Amino acid sequence: MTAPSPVAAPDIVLEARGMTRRFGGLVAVDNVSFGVQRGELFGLIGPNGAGKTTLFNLITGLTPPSAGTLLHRGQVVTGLRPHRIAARGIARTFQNIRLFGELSALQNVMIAQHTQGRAGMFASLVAAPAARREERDLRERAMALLELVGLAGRANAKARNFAYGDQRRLEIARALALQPDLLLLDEPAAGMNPNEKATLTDFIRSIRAQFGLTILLIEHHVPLVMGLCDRVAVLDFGHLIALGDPAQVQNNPAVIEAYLGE
Amino acid sequence: MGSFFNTYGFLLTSMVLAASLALSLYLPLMAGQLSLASPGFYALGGYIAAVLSTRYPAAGNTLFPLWRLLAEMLLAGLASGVLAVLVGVPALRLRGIYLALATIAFVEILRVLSLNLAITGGAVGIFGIPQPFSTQIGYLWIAGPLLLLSMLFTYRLERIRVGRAFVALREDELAADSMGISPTCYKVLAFTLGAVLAGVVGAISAHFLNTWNARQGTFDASISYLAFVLIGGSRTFVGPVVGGLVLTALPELLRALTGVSGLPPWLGQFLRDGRLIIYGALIAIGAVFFPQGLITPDLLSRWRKLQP
Amino acid sequence: MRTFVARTVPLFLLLSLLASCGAPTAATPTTAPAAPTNAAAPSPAAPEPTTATNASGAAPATGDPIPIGIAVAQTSNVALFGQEQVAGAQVAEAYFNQNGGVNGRPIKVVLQDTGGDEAGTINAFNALINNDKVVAIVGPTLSQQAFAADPIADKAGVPIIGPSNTAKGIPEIGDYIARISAPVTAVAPNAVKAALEINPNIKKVMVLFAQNDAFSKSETVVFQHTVTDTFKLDLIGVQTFQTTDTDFTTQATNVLNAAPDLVIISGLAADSGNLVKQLRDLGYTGLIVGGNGLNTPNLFPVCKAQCDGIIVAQAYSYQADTPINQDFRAAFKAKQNKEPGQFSAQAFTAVQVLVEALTALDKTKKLADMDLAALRTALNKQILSGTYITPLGNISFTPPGDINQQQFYVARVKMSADGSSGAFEFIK
Amino acid sequence: MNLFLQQILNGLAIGSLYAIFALGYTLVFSILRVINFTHGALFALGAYATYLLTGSAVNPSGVLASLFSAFFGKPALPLALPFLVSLVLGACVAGLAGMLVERIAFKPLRDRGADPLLALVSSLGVSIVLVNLMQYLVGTEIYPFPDTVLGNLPRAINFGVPGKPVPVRTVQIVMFVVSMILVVLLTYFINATKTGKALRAVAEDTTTAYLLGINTDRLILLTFFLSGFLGGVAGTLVGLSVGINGPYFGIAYGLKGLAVIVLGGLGDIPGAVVGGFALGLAEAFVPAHYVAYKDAVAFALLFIVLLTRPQGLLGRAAVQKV
Repeated sequence: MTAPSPVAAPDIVLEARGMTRRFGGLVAVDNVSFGVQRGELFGLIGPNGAGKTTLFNLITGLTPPSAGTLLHRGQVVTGLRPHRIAARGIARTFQNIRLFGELSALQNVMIAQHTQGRAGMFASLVAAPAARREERDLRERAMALLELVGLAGRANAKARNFAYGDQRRLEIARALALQPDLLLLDEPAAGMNPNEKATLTDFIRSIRAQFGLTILLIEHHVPLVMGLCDRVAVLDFGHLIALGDPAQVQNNPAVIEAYLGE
Repeated sequence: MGSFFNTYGFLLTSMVLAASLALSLYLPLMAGQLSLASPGFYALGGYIAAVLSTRYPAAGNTLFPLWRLLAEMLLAGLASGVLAVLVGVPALRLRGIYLALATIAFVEILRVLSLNLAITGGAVGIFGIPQPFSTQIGYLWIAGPLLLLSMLFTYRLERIRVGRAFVALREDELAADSMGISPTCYKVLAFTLGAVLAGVVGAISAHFLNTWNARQGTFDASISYLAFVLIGGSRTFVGPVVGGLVLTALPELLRALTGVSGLPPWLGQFLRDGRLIIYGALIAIGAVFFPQGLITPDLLSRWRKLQP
Repeated sequence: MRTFVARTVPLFLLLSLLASCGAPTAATPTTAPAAPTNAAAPSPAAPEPTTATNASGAAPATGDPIPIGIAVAQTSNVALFGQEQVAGAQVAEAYFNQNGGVNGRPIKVVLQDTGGDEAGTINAFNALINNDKVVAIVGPTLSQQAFAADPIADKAGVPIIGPSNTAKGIPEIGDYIARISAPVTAVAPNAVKAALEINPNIKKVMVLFAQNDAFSKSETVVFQHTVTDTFKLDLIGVQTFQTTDTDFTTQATNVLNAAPDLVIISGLAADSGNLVKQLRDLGYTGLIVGGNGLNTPNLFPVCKAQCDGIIVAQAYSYQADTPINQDFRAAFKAKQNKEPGQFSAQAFTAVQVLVEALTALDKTKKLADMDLAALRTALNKQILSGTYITPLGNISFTPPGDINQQQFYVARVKMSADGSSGAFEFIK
Repeated sequence: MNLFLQQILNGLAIGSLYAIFALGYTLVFSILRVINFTHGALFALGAYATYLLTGSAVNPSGVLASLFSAFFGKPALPLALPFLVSLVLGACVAGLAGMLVERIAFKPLRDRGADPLLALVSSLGVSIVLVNLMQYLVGTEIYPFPDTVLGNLPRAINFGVPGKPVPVRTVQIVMFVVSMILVVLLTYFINATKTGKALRAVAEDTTTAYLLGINTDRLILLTFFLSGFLGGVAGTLVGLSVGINGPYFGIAYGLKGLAVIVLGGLGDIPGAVVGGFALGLAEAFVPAHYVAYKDAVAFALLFIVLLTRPQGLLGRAAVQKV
């Protein structure tokens, strides 16, 4: 386990120091520390209930930590409300897809462009030229994102009517609309067949390159993580039991035990 | 036609005002906030107009100047807006039915206050409120544009960034929060917009009703406005408008029906004595058979497709 | 598609119903048979009658009833009073028609429910004025409703007689507004005097009033002045309650702790009755004076045997031995199986004033020869200039339209031993 | 000290009433998570039913008087049941009406999976129907229960020492005792009987209860019966104390009942009792000078409790799932 470095290195996008979260008597995340390098594809694995999603919630501010410090690009972000964290450029998807179901795919994406809007409410209401231009730009960018995930043809369909895999892709498009520097993907491959998983792997690599992203990824499917990620962290019962490149982690006895013991 | 407007001028204007009040409830609901506070702001706006226009009556025996009515509406809107922010910031941490109950409490507290304060005229209230129009239908010149503007406002709102933020909060507050939308900020904004509209309508209503007292803006009103929104349809701004218009007209429609010639006497008798029984039954039936409300977005889009 | 139809058809039905409400002016209301047809066209609000219809050409046949509007609360929680008013007005309709109506022409009371709110009252007034084409309106029940609707009738030039609007400023709303409900402040000193005659040793007085009732609020001021200024008694406390209250333990406890010799209550029947009951239950034995709001038989079922002995200030007493009151009382008892209360008497009186004014007017100029607007204006003048011998006593109107009432009464409640029946007994 | 004791006793008496009124309210909420607006109307209905069953006469302003006169020759039912029997039967009438309300206003919405909020509106509609129907039938006059109901009991009982009386009206003691008996019975029913446990299971989680083979639909009906029954008893007790003051007299309690169930935590049964007493006591301690603001106490309390402890005075904070 890596000891927390005293000062965050400039190329570390996200750093967790001693993150801890207790629910009643249960410690869901226990003193977890790690750093994610710029441009890295960082995997987070572990058995069910290991605290992976809780860790995501801690990073995105949905759950306040019981203890620990979180740094984003060298600045402390612990205790910030989720929308503040999102505005800093940390975007996420959800394990149990949380799209705005009654709204169209396009609306879903445009909502996530919220922080990019500059036009005032009044200017937008009366459709002042600048506001209209901005609205058109946002719409075009949103359409481009839908194009990217292959949903441009169904931009006006209701999100809840999408197939499962399409909903996952729409969520990624929505997260990208935030123009993040750090993207958190919570089990993006869940429910996909091997073919789709392969496509997804390529897709994740390509968006990392295209948008210069750092990606933090929770995945149940270990081979996918091992093939995709630069480094992998393993959580078990809230503890960080291993951290390193995929080959190292794969041979770590503690990890093997955690998975076999499941 | 003149006779029609004499008889129904008041009703037409009340329908329009009711539709605006329904919109004032719809605005916070757009952001997913079930607030029943509108009657409180409505009462506040009315008191502001009533106090100002009776304490400082217009010179001469002429109509109350229109610019003063507009100034009162502005002031009522401002005051309601400020109060809404003060109440909204703590109250909007509550969700769903809890928020509804807190806003009901707010309305009731305002009611008891207005019953006891000297400036609000206690139980009798304020009367002899000056008239800016010579007929009741004349109020449509101010209520009509207000409703149209509010509708236009809401229509545009649904298509801009702020409105999208509201809708996102309604659909999934957590996800919206994670997309950079501040729940507190936009909930309070939606709540305040509704409050401002209710306050403005109150200012008109005080003149329109000639009198204002603590019985305006009560719990009953809260529930009526909710019925306007839910029976009309809470998914598009057209719904509350239709709901407000229809449900306000309904009791008077039933009254008019008792006067239709050729009805068997027993039916006429029941229509008269049982007017409210029928009204209540229609509300229950409306809720049960139109659970999405009379007007739904799907219905609207189908209508749009029917257009050539 | 089917759901679309299922949804749209009822919607259109509703909308077409709504649209059809645009036409009811054309229909003749069954409740208000044939309004004078010559008055149908001109807008009553118009300052001068138009010539759309010829007055003599379409004169109503003799025997066509003259419509008189009754706009009181038949629903909502105000209906407790409104129901009594409807009963009084209906007794008046039958009674005066039996006695020749308006020079042989019957009257017809047209009921429109105001509900308990202001908007409902305005709607009821509008329906009566424009659809039912009444010559005058008796109503509404509450002062707050009067403040909302009376200006509209005034503008339309329709005479209004307020049967129970006691708040300050009602007759001043306009020329067409009159009332027959006196602010019975004149009677308050008499009631206190009556109490002092029963018990000359009264020193300490406690006053309670319904703080959300306009009338009680003004009445209690008179009571308090009477106590401190007229009779130089010791006012040891003033307490408030609400007409909607049912639990008066707090007030009763305070009364018991202060131990007054006399308690004066201004409120309405239900709340005051319970207040008396709870005072008595908890052991208050002194005298009780009640304001005019307690002058109704509705008080009896609330405090039952414990109502016994309350001294009540009355604007109306069913024991008044004028012939018209005896007739009214008999007719009312025959129909309602109980003694008439003040609300019923006031509604009766309002109709009586209209019938007598119409009769007087008809003698100078045939009603049938006037169009509705002119009739209403002439009727209003006639109402204000006449004097009337009514169940309320001899009354007339001040120029603004307030009532001049000579007779007030003070009565003492007498209950049967089991509390099942009661009566107001004259003191003076 | 005497005043303090007096205020405590006053608060307990009125609080017990708030408590049983609120119990019926909160029962429905605990199962369906909706507020039943007809509760105030059922309250009045129970009182009227009891009144009629005792064989008392109705006034001619309602149509019931002429109907009864036509059939029975007098404006009353041809019965003269003892008060206690009438109380129970009257409450059953309110309970049955409650079941009808569930079938008309709640079940159709549930079956369609409609927004639970809509139940507010549908039950509001039914409540308007009920109240106006009662007015149509019996008019708006005040109906008293005969004084003989309490037998030879004194009108008030003294809790103080001689010379320093602390009187409490006997009616209020009866109200307190009956309410407490009902609370105990209900608590026993819910905690110790099989049906009661099933009820609790449904309250915890409808779906799980359904999977466990519990007949949810029948339990919901039962809940509405119990709720109406409690409302009916409360209505009769209030009628006994202050007379049945028109069909609208339950509505005011309906609003205060809302405050009570929030104080206690929505859907929390012991909480409703605690909330009722808390409100009763708070109102009793309003200084005489500020009695005009008494009605605001309930809502000020409600506002404060909601903002500080939205889970109610007794409840535990729920953890939101992400």
